[in-house]
Amino acid sequence: MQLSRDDLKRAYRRMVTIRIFEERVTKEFAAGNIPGFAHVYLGQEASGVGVCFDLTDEDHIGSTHRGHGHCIAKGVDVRGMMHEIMGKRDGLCGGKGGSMHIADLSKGMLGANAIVGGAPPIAVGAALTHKYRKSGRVAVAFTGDGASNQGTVFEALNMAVVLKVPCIFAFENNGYGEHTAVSYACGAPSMAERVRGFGLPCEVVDGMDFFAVQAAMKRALDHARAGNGPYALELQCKRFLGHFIGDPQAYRTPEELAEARSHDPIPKFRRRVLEAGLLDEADLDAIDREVGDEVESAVASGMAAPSPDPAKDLTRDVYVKYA
Amino acid sequence: MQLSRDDLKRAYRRMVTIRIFEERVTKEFAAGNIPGFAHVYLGQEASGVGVCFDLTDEDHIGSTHRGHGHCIAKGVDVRGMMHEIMGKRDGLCGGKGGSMHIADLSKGMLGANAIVGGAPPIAVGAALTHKYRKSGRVAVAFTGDGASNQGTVFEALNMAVVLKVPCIFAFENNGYGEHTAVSYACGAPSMAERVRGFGLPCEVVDGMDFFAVQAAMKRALDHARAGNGPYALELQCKRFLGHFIGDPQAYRTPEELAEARSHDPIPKFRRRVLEAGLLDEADLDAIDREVGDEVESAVASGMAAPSPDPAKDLTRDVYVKYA
Amino acid sequence: MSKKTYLQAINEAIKQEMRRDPNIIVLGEDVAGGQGGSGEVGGVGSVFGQMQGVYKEFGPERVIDTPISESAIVGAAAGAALTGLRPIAELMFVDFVGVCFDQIYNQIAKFRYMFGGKAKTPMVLRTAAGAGFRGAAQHSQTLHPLFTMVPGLKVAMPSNPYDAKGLLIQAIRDDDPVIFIESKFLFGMEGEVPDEAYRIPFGEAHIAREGTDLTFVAFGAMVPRALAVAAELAKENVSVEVVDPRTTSPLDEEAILDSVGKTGRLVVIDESPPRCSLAADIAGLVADRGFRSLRAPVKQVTCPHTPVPFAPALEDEYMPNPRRIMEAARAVLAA
Amino acid sequence: MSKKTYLQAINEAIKQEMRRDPNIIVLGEDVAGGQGGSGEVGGVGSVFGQMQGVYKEFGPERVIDTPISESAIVGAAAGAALTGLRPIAELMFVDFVGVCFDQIYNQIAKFRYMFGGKAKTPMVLRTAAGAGFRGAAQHSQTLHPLFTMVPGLKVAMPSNPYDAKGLLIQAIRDDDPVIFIESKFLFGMEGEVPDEAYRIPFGEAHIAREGTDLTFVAFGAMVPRALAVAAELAKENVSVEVVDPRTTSPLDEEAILDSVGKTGRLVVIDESPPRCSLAADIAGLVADRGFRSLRAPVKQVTCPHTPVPFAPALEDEYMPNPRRIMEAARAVLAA
Ligand SMILES: Cc1ncc(C[n+]2csc(CCOP(=O)(O)OP(=O)(O)O)c2C)c(N)n1
Ligand SMILES: Cc1ncc(C[n+]2csc(CCOP(=O)(O)OP(=O)(O)O)c2C)c(N)n1
Ligand SMILES: [Mg+2]
Ligand SMILES: [Mg+2]
Repeated sequence: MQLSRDDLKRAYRRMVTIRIFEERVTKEFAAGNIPGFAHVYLGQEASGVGVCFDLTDEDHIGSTHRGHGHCIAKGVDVRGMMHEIMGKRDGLCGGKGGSMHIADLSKGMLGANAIVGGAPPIAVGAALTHKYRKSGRVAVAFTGDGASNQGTVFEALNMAVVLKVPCIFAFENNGYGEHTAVSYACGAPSMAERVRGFGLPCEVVDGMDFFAVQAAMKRALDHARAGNGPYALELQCKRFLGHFIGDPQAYRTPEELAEARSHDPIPKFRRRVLEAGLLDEADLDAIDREVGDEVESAVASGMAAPSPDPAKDLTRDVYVKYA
Repeated sequence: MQLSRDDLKRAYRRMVTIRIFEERVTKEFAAGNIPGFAHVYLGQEASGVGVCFDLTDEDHIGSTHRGHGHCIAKGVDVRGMMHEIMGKRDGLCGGKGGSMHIADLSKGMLGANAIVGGAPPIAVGAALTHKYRKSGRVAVAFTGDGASNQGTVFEALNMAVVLKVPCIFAFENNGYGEHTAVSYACGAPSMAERVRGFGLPCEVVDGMDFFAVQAAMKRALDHARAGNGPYALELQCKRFLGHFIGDPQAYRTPEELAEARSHDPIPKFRRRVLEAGLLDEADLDAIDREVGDEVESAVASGMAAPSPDPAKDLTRDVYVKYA
Repeated sequence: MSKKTYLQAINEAIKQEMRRDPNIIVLGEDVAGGQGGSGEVGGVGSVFGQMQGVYKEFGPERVIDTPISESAIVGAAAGAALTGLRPIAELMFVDFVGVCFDQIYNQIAKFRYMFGGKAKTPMVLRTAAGAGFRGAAQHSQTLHPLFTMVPGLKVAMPSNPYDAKGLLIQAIRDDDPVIFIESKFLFGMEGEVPDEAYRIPFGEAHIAREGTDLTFVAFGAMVPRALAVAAELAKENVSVEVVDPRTTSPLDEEAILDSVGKTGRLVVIDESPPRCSLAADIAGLVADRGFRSLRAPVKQVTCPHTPVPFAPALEDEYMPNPRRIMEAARAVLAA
Repeated sequence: MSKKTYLQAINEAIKQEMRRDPNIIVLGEDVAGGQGGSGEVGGVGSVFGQMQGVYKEFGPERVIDTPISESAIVGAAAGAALTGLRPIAELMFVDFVGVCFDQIYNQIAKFRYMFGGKAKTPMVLRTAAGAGFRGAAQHSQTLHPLFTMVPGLKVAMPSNPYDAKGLLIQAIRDDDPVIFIESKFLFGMEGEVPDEAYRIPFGEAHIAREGTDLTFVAFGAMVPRALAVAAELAKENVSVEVVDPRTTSPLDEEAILDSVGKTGRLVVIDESPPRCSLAADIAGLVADRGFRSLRAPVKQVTCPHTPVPFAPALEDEYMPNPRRIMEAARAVLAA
């Protein structure tokens, strides 16, 4: 199915939002304006945006420690995100979650998860709700190549097949789990082959190409929504930066890093839509500018925003009601 | 390679020892002489004995809650076992372990394990010792069909492949995990196919046929000892009784239970060696009698043996030294 | 009102609540039983029978057997709860918590706080606990301190059939994740249990016996033992108050402090190893806020710092038993 | 003897022990780093640098990078230990214990007892713990009560570079499984550390400061905070004794009781949520065996019953800080 101009603009906007947001996070982190750790999604924009493109707010995603891109792809507001990442009181999670726990249930985003392999079982549960309710909706479990070796992920795969729930496993293979390559940590000939062994289809997809991801995800959605159970994608991506901001990455040669950049999904998307005459430069540049302004203003408001107040905020919201 | 008469007698003796031991456990349990739970190995004799047949005391096995058969197959003394299962002070574990924690490290038996999926990671560790020491020995992880869905088992498979350790995964598929069939609980087309997805060979073997198991295990040993890393077997077995002693098994039809019995590995072994003229009735009957006496005497001595003494035994052996 | 066992009380609570609210689903290993087998499906109803008949009444969409994958069980319940259902997950024995603990303490317990109060996770994790069945080291633990220490969880430990039903209904209707610990030792205990649904609020202790000379605080299977020793001591004209907090989190601190305020003497009876136990927790509470009323050292009757042994002779001495409770009581009374 | 950081002390202990005993191997995630990559292998040396240079000196047979599979990491160490090696396994952050807790509490901790004293499991599980780094709810926990409560484990929590080296060498040479908890907060702390190998026995407290009016018991990263408050109080002529038990299991009960016997007043400072905490454990101990010496309520300074919050303003108040310790001290002194 051909994407409309609006669709294409939306896709581009989301990818660019991730790009600009993450570049800005990197900068603000270095400047000391973002506390803690941050794992940015630079380079993987096409993957998250392609996977989430045809989802609604009623579809769910479970995310990872590298969750900013998934949030933006799912339509979460960048201002609330930036405030959260900065630890501010009006951040999406009141400043209590931060980068690794960013969530927006109103958008079907069930949270970043700082435990590697933590989210897939939870996504299976969300998919179970959809099956039980016959909602026609799905849940997506984002999982990294490193995380794919965690027992919880394998359990989730099998459980999803056994319960035949509409869960889509989006394995984002960016080549590394922290500082160890997938070729070392995954003993199987390929991640996809290992997944298929569990009894569900798994497509290998160029995760640097929005169109390839979106199309594969369409097939996944059709499969899941038709009641055929789970589906998986191995999205082959490149991690542009280190595992966390500041990782010196001596384990990757400069050549490898340069090669990774040569697959940049954003120029690739631009070239494709321009060559096909689907959008013009002006459209795209306008989006770049608008997003730039949006992120700029999120940073500015984030910097000015008040922190939570220990006296009021520290002990609230542990329980709905503790009695 | 042809098995010698002595080999065949040893194989038969071990299978019959398991059979008579477990039948006696069932009886003593019903009589109230064995406390707690007991999961007997009746019907699976060929599997455990075939897997352990070519192992030495320096090779290790990690077992399951259904561990009596593995112990006997590995050459553990039935008197010590019976005393342990009865909770007696001179049992193999001083009466502290019981049926589900029976162990004999001097025989390379690293323990039954009452946590489903508990042993495979440990077996990988024993295999790591062998690799590190270049001992030429292996470790075997016994795992049930139900247990094969536990995350720890998948992690162990991948870890064994990545570390290329001489670990042999003996998946005993007896059709059920407690009261749920493998056809329901394992979402994959087959257990073996799922295992292969991890990047190691996995043979499907008739677990009711000693000769098939022993031959497959030989191939596994050759593979592992040659430094080629782990190997797996899916041993297709039948569980003659319920999950635990006393399980009414309404979930299995009488026809299914009868069909299971028709695969009894012991008559099958007898027929095979008699028809081929490898052993004669007298040899086999003598073994039956000897084993019967051995088990009888283990029960008698177990019944008479003293219990541990709380004053002396309750708090000892938690640590080598607690300071 | 009629006599029911602890097991029946649990079963009744589940059935009544499932009739009331279609958002309740049940999942776990063999909660139905027989899936994929050649015979009957649904005839097991959990290994101790807590789910007897539940599958037959509510069917496979609401009573879901799972593979042996506890992390996926708890995670699936968590995800279902986050998205609008009210799952009751079963962890067959509490001893198995180690293979799914992350989903419990890092996930369900923390969602609400991490997400700034915007999530809720209304789920119950039911599990069976306790020694006395010769289940040995991996099938006999209690482990309630493990849950009690985790902010974000609530923990119920019913000590009798009436409480079992009322606390379970509260757990099911509660909007927070609740760990519901069933005592294997008490499944057969009988008591009066109303036929209709009722709930017992969390954080409200039950004064199982009133007294003036000495306070016993006990939980779950230890409550009947505490009551038995209290009855013994009554024969010697020692008046023991037995406080059963019923939930360990929230804990009814006031009830404990009030009782000690009256008696000045405290023995805590806790079936768990001693270190960082609930016994220590309560002793610590009283050593602070009840210090002025204390007239004697606070004694804790716990299991020893050892795994649970298999041999009956050892296990009987491992659990807090009447003799050990009596010894502690006498020591405190003598002080 | 020379000045070294806490991090260097840990690194030195590992290297020296590995030179001494070829049975020692190391395994964990990125303990070497770079495996399978296009660049350098072994340049990471654990995320906080504890294993810097270890791979380069000892190579891939002894320094083993693993997939992200913590149950398999701990299990592999357990199996290797049972069969004659002395593995040092790394759990990158203690917060990840939930995905491998079974292997810890049901397996390594119980082998010896379950097997009737016939097994030993000489392994160390090293892990980094504690708040203060804006790591939020799943990267900032302490969780030492979780290990302390488990019979069969030993638990060390060094509070300074000297202890870090000496306790780690003891842990490595110990025949029982040891959980070695490194404080993220202290990695950069400097102190005098002998160049040669030495060991600090387990279960022997260090009296970090002598005093007569009030006892502080503190662990790990809380010891420097306790000392700072003690120094403040000294200015007011209040003499505080600071007891650092160094290992939580075994616990040097006598040192704590002796100190309270002298001072009659106790504040326990524990970086963990309050319920079933080590603070409660020690308060409970003293409420029993130290009751006669107590002249004031026992105060516990802990984190609140909440997950660890991300925002710096919240996290700073979450941890036991000097202000809260001082308040508790004053309350106890006034009583
Ligand atoms: C259970 C657990 N183990 C280890 C970690 C530490 N850790 C955080 S991210 C990460 C690597 C994850 O790699 P991958 O899944 O490939 O995701 P990526 O970072 O490449 O997006 C590790 C090991 C963790 N957070 N949780
Ligand atoms: C972690 C864990 N979950 C559940 C159980 C309860 N349990 C004991 S045996 C068993 C079934 C195991 O089935 P399988 O692996 O096929 O072995 P089998 O009994 O057939 O030999 C279950 C669920 C357990 N002991 N540990
Ligand atoms: Mg990755
Ligand atoms: Mg089975």
